[in-house]
Amino acid sequence: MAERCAIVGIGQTHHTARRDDVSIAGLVREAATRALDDAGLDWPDVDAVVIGKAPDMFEGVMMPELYLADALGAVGKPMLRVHTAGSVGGSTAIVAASLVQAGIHERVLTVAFEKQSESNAMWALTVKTPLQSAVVAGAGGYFAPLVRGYMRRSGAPDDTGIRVAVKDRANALKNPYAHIRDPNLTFDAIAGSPMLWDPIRFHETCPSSDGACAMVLTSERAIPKPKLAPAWIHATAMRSEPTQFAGQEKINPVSGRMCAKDVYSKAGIANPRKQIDVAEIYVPFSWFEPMWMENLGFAEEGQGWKMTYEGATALGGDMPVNCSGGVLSSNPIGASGMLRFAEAAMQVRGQAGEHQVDGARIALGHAYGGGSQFFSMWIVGSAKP
Amino acid sequence: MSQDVRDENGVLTAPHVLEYPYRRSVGPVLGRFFTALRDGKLIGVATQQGRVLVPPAEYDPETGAAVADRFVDVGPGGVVTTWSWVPRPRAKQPLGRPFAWALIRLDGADTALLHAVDAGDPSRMRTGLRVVPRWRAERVGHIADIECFTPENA
Amino acid sequence: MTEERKPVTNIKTPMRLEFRYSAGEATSRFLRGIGQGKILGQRCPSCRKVYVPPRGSCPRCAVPTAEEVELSDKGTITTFAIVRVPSENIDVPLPFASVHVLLDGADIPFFSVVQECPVDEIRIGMRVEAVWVPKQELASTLASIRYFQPSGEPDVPFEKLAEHL
Amino acid sequence: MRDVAIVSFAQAPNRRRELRNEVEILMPVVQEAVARSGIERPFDFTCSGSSDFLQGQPFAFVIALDAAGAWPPIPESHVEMDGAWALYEAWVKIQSGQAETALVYAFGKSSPGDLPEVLATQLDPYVLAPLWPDAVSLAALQARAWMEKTGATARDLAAIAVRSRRDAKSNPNATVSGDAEIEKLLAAPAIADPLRAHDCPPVCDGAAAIVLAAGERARKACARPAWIRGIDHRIEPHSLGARDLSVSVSTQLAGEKAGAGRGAVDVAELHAPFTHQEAILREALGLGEGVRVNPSGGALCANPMMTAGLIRIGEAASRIMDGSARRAVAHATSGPCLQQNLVCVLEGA
Repeated sequence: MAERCAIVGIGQTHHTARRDDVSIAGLVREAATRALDDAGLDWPDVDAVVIGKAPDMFEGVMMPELYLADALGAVGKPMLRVHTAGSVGGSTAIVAASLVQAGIHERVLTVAFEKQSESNAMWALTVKTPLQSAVVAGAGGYFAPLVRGYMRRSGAPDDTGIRVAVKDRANALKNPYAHIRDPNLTFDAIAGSPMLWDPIRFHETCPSSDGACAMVLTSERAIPKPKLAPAWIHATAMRSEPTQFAGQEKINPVSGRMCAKDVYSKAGIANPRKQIDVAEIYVPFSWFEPMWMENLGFAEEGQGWKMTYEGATALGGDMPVNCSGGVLSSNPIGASGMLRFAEAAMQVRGQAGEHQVDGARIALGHAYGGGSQFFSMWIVGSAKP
Repeated sequence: MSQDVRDENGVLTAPHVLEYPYRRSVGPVLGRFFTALRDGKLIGVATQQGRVLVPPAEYDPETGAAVADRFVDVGPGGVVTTWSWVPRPRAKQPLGRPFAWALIRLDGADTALLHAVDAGDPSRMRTGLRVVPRWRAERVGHIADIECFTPENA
Repeated sequence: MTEERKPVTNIKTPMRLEFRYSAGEATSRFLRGIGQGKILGQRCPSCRKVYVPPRGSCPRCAVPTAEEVELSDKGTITTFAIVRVPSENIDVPLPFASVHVLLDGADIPFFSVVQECPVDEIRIGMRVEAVWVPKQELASTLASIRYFQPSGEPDVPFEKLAEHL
Repeated sequence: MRDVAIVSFAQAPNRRRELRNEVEILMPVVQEAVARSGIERPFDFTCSGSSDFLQGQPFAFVIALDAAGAWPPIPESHVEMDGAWALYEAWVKIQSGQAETALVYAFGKSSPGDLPEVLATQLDPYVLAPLWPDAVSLAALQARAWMEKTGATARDLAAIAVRSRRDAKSNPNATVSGDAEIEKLLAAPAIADPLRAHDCPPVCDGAAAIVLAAGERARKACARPAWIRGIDHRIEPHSLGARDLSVSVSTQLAGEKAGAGRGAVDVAELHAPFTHQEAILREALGLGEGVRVNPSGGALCANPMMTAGLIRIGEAASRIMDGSARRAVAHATSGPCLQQNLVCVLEGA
C-alpha cells in the first residue's frame, strides 16, 4: 500500500569546526536551500518539514525547531522534531519518507544539523549526574573499551584502525564539503598521533563540526522536472535496544544485525556484499568500520578487518565504504546520520563528484546512536523499487 | 562531592546544575541589529513585501523567503501592544524590582519586540502606552544593551 | 575608535539552570548501601540476572526488579580504555584506566576506574577489588568507591568473559 | 487512509514532585496500557515523546527505553516534543503500511527545575532567551491581548478554572481538583497580571502510554476502539510580536485539516495550560456551548510537560472507549503561547 518515495534534492553545508558567519538558522537554512535548489523547488512547494538533531544542550536551545520554524518556511505547515541520539539524522529522514509513503504529503523537506561550536561536545554529551562518579570520558571514553574488546576478540592487526583513517581522510580530499581535508594525514601521521582514549588515537577520531544536511523527498507523482534523476527509497528500517542489560552484545549489537536483516529483506537483497555497490556508514572512530562490516553482514564475525586490510572498502574496492570521508572527516552530530543517508542517495544519482563510485546503482545509508543501541538504515537505488 | 544530599521519603536528592557559557555567532542580519544596539540605535529589516521586522528576522515568517538586504532605522520610541506584570522578578531577568514584560511596536516597525518596561507600578501600564529605551552606558552588542524601556512621559 | 566600529558577529548567552536531582527509588537503595560499604544489585524475577547499579527494572524482560543481592566488591575487568585526554567532568589524574568490571555475582559490568597500577599492566581478565574511602567518610554516593585496584588473584581466561562484551 | 484506532490508554498519577526515576514512573504505565490492549509484544512500532532539558540531563529518553520492552530489539523512534506528536509519528507509520500496532508513550519531569525559567530556553536564543522571560509571563501577554480584544474579564477566566477543578474531582490522576469559589479565586493577587494562580497550570511530573492498532487488530483489541478520523498539526511564527496572540490560526488550520467540524462534537480535550487558552482554542476549533470541554479537568489541573498533550488524546479516546461519547476532538500544544498545535478527531464508529 505504500507510495514510492523519491529523493529529488540534496544539500549540505561545508562542515567545519566553527561556522562563525551564520546563526543556527542560517546554518540550517543553507543546507535546506541547497536541497531545494537541487530539486528545483521553492519554499511554498514544501508540504511539511521534519527536523532532527542530537541533544539540545549542544546549542543550549530547548526544542530549537520552535525557533527554526520561520527559517525553514514551516509556518502554517506541519513540523516534526526527531531525536534518536546519534542515529537521529537517519531516523529523521525515515520519518520524512514515511510521510510520503503513507500518502499524507507529496513533498517533504527533511533537515538535520548541529552547531557544536556553540558549546563543547564532550560536555554536552556527558553532563555529570549527581551522586554518581564520572568515569566515562565522553563518547571516546565510552566506545574505546568496545574497540578494545573487538580487537581482542577478532585478533585484528593493531593498525587496522589507522588504515581506515588513512582511507577515509584520503576520500575526504575528494569531497569539497568535508571538514578534515588534510593531505598530510598519512599512515605515519595517524599512527604517530597521540592516544586519546587508548586504543583510539587522535586521528582515528571524528572531529567536532558545525554543519547541516537536508533532503527533499517526494511521491512519484510529485517529482519535479528533473534536473537530475531521483534516488528511490527501496527500504528503510530502524531498531533499538536498551542501553545496558545482561547478555548484551555490545561489540556486535543484535539491534544492528536485525536492522540490517530487515532493510535487506525489504529491499530484496540476499547478498549485501555483492548487491550493494557502495555504503555510507556511521564510523565515528575508525575501528567501527570493521565492527560494522560484521554487524551489517558484509563479513563474517571476526573477519571485518580483512575488508579494510584487503582494500575492499576503498573507493576502488569491491565494497566501497564512506567515499565521502565519512563521520571521521565531518561530524556535526545531529546531521551525521542524515549525511550518510544523503551521500548514499548522491551515489546512486551519480551526484558524488570526485568521490563517485562508477555505476553505483544500489547504496546503503547507515546511522547508529546511544551506546550502540539505536540503528537506522536505508537502501536507495537508481531504479524504481 | 555533592553537597546538600537529602533523603526525601527514602529517595536521595541532590543539587544538579546545568551551566555553560554559550557563545553564539549571529549571522549578517542579527549582526547588523546587535551592532546597531551597541551603537545606541534601533533598526529593523524589510521583508521583500516591505514589512519592517523588529527585532529583525533572517527570514520572513509569513513566506519563508529571505528578508531583503534593507535595514531601516526605527524607534527609539514605540507603543505597548500587550503587557504582563512581574511582581517578583527572577534573578536572571532584566530588572531587580517589579516590572512589566511588554510587546513593543517601535515607531516604523510592523512587528513588536519583547522587552522589559520599568513602570514602577502596574497602574502605570496600559496597552497603547508609549515607551522609550533606557540604554546601558556600557554596550556590547546584546539585547540587554537596552536595560529596559520606560514610559515616554516619565 | 576603529575597535568601536567593528561589526558584532558573536554574542555571549551564558546559561545556568539549577535542578534538584532525584535518584529514584532503586538507585537510592543502592546508594544507601554504598554508604554502608555494601554493593547491592537487584535480581530480575524473570531472567534471574543481577543488575548493578540497579535501576529498578530489567530492561531485557521489561519488568520491575525488587530482590536485592549483596555483591562482592571484587570483580574482573572485561574491557577498558586508557584515558589520556582531559575531560572537564573527571578529576582523576591522567592517564587513568576506565574499566568495565564484572563484579562477582553480577551479570552486567560496572563502570569504574583503576588506580594503583601502571596503566600498561591493565588487561582484560585482570582481577580487581574496590578501594573505599575510610569508613567514617562513607556516604551515599558512588564517590565512596574511590577506584579499583589489582587484587593479585590470577586472571580470568578471556573465553569466560566473552559473553560480557 | 487506513482505519487506525486507540485501543488503550494509561497514565501515571500527576504528582507535583515525583521522586521515582523515569523508568520507575513509566514501566507500570506502559504495562497497564499494554495489558488493557490485550495485544502481545512486540509492537510493530514504538514511539515516545520527551525533552531532555526539563530535568537538565541529556539522553533521558535513552534510559526511558528500559520501560518500553525493547528486547528483542524493536523498531522505535522518539520525538523531542509532546507525546501527541509521537502518536502522530506512529499513526504515520501505520498509515504507510509498515505497522499494524504501535506503542506510544511520553514522560516529563518538570519538578527538578524552575519550569517557567527552563522554558525560557525554548525561545529565540538571540533576542528572547537572553532576557529570560518566564513562560507564565509570556502566557500573560497573550491573556491580555485576548481579553482586551474580546472584552472578557478575570471573572470569565476564573469560571474556566472553577469548572476545570470541579471536573477534575472525578479524575484520580489530577494534581489539582475541588470546589473552588470564584470570589475567593479572584481575591488572590495576580502572579503575572492579568493571570492569577488559578489561571495557570500546576507544575507536575507524569507519564502516559497509548496503544494504537489498525483495522481488525483494533476491533479485536477493544470493544469500542477510538478511531482516528483525522489528525493534523501546524506551526506558527516563533516571534510573539509577529503573531496575533488573541487567536490560534495553527489550531484552526489543523482542526480544518483533521476535519474537526465535519460532525457534532460530544467532548473536546484541549491542551490549554492557561485559562484564556481554552477560550482561544474553543474559538479556533469552532466548538459551541454544547461541547463538553475538558471533562478530565484538563491541563489546568494536571500539566506534565511533554505528556499533557498525549493525555488529552488518551482522555478523549477514553470517552469513546467507555461509550460516553461518539465523537471527540483532542488537542495538544507546544511552544510559547500556543505556537504549535495538533488536533486529533476520534470517533466510536
